[in-house]
Amino acid sequence: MEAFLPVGFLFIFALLLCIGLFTVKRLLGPRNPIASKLSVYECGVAPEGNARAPFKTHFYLIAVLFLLFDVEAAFFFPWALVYKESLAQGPALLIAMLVYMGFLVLGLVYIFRKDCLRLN
Amino acid sequence: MEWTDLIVIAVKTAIIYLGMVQVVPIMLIVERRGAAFIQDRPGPNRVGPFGLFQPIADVIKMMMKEVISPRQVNKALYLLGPFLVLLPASLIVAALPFGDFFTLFDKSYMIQIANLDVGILYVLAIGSLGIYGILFGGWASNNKFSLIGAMRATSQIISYEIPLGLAACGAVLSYGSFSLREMVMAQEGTLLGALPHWGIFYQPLGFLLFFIAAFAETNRLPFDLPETEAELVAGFHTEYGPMDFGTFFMAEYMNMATMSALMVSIYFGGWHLPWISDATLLEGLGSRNLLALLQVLTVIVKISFFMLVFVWVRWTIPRFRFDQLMRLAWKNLIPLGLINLVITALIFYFKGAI
Amino acid sequence: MNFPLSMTYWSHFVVVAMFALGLLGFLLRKNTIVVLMSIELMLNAVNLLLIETSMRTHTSEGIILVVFVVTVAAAEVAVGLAIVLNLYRMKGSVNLDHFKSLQG
Amino acid sequence: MREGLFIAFSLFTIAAASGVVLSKNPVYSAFSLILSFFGLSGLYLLWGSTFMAMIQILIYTGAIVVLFVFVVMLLNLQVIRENSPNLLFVGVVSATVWFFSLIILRVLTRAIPTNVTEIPTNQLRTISKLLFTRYLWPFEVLSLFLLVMIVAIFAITRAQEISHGGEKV
Repeated sequence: MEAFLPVGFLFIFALLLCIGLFTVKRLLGPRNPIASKLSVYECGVAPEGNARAPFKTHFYLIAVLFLLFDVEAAFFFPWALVYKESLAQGPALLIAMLVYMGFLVLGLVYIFRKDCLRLN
Repeated sequence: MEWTDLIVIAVKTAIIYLGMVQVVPIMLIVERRGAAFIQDRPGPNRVGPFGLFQPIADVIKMMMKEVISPRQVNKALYLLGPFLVLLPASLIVAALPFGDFFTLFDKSYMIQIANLDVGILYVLAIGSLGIYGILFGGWASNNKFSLIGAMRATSQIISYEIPLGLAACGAVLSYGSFSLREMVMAQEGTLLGALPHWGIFYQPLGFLLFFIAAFAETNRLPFDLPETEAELVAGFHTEYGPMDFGTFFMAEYMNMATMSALMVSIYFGGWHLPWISDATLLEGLGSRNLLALLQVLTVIVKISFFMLVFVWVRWTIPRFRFDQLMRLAWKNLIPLGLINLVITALIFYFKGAI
Repeated sequence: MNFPLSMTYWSHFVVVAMFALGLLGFLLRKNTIVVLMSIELMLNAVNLLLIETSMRTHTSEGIILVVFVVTVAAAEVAVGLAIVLNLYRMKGSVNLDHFKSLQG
Repeated sequence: MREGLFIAFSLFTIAAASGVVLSKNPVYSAFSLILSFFGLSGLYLLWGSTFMAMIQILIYTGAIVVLFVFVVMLLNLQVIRENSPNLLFVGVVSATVWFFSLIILRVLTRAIPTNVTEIPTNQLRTISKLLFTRYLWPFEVLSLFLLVMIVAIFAITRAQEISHGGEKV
């Protein structure tokens, strides 16, 4: 845990940089706002509708798949860490991971067969 | 830990961090001149000799331009957005190794901000936080282009995070450690008498995956879908002013630099010169600190090479379409990542059996 | 590296306070998405307790349990939010007041 | 130093957690959730569990909250008017009873913490080995569970698609 102490220093420096950038923006940039400058930018055309409107859920499917695969991929890391050391005790870890990966591949195949991401 | 140690560590952290920030002005001129070279035109050459002072002019211009924050935005998150991208990009620097040791007042300090035992997990975890700045910034702008750009950027980055993780996992498998420092240390000397003992010869497929995913993670062409200027104006930073744009820009270049440094540490031997071991070098040079300097120079040269590749690819390859991008990630890269893992595991198993 | 006793003691206050906040949010809020977030808060309070106990008593069971809890939480959120999206399609709202058609 | 950091992270976590509950706008709730998970991972670090701190950021902050933010932004609702809280009486009473009963219990049993010794150094490898030896069976079931979840989620979204006349999602 002591190893993370310099990360704290780095965080402070990064924060200082951010504050510096913010103050530079505040102090140096001129401001003379007029109504059309402050309106929504839609290529010079008058904005149509509100940006706060619901839209299609395609992105949700990508995020769900990412979540589930990220969780599965996160479990590869502890496995990869001890795999080489465990080889002396036989192929138990290899088989364990092949079974685990088998389910993962089944999930992928399901996604492709049902064309859930509309890739085709 | 004594207070002198703390001061040395703080100064070391500041120097390494400032060094990484210097990437931004250097890349400003390199990218513009590189683009000009590839497109066979002179490029910026008026400010200073060969246009070398161009970055200074660019930065001054950015600072002196008018600050506009439109009326419809959600103020707090709108102002926070760029910094939420810059902070994670800065924090990743902590885990990157730039050299072995240097000695000061008869004590040795490593040329790395923090030697974390969870190094590569730390990099992936902090790297995944970068999307929040884009998401919240894009949402707070309250503009349709911004929101769609933010959604696209996030979908792209999270989709390519999985191949990145799988490629990194292959590297963990062959080094047996999470620590980037230990990974670099394992790459000393020669392999089979002729090749440098580098990770790329153990994980060629893993490197390819990592390389492609690195481009997507940094939103660089051919994967700059978030800001397709023909479709989405400027993507998630449509409503942002000059300095905020500069902050996003800075984060992008720092991400490029950290990705390059990661590739160097995992696949290209980090601070090691090819074929030569550190002990031989130390004998030749005679001084620990000279060796440290040489190691830092080696890392910088290797990182610069990858930065040049980033520029080269950007001005050479055209942009993907969104569905092509998704298909590449889910249909090609993720299965390839799994295959890479299985092959690596099988090779270790059979090598162990013989 | 020793654990100060006071830290163990006060850490339990943090756990209880966080769980209470989660409970409060779960029962008071009407936005279904925020209700799901409150469930996450409660899960995390328990995770903190498990990790603290496990690190203090030198056992790994607590941490392994947390690993499983995190996975199940991920799946729970994924399915929960899919259901919320569906409800939104049907009722045009995520307000809990509008989901009373099963009430007797 | 350690105690100071502990107090800072605890207060930060609790403040962020109350932000989740109290914010009117779900986007701010999600943002507070990120902050509170960050504070929690700091607490895990203080306890010495670097691995769990990283998993917390990688999975919770980096993936689960993304899902929340995505849904909030996709639905992009105007802020719901929550004039009256949902279950005001039950909520306040149960949360208060829960909080004070446990706090009183904890104060009464103050003497309990024991075994205050060194943290094992190689915790990463210990956990990894346990996960693939003693807890191998639950681990494999976990992957089957995630597979079922993938199928379930697509069944849910597909059912909705069919009920809407095969509308392209």
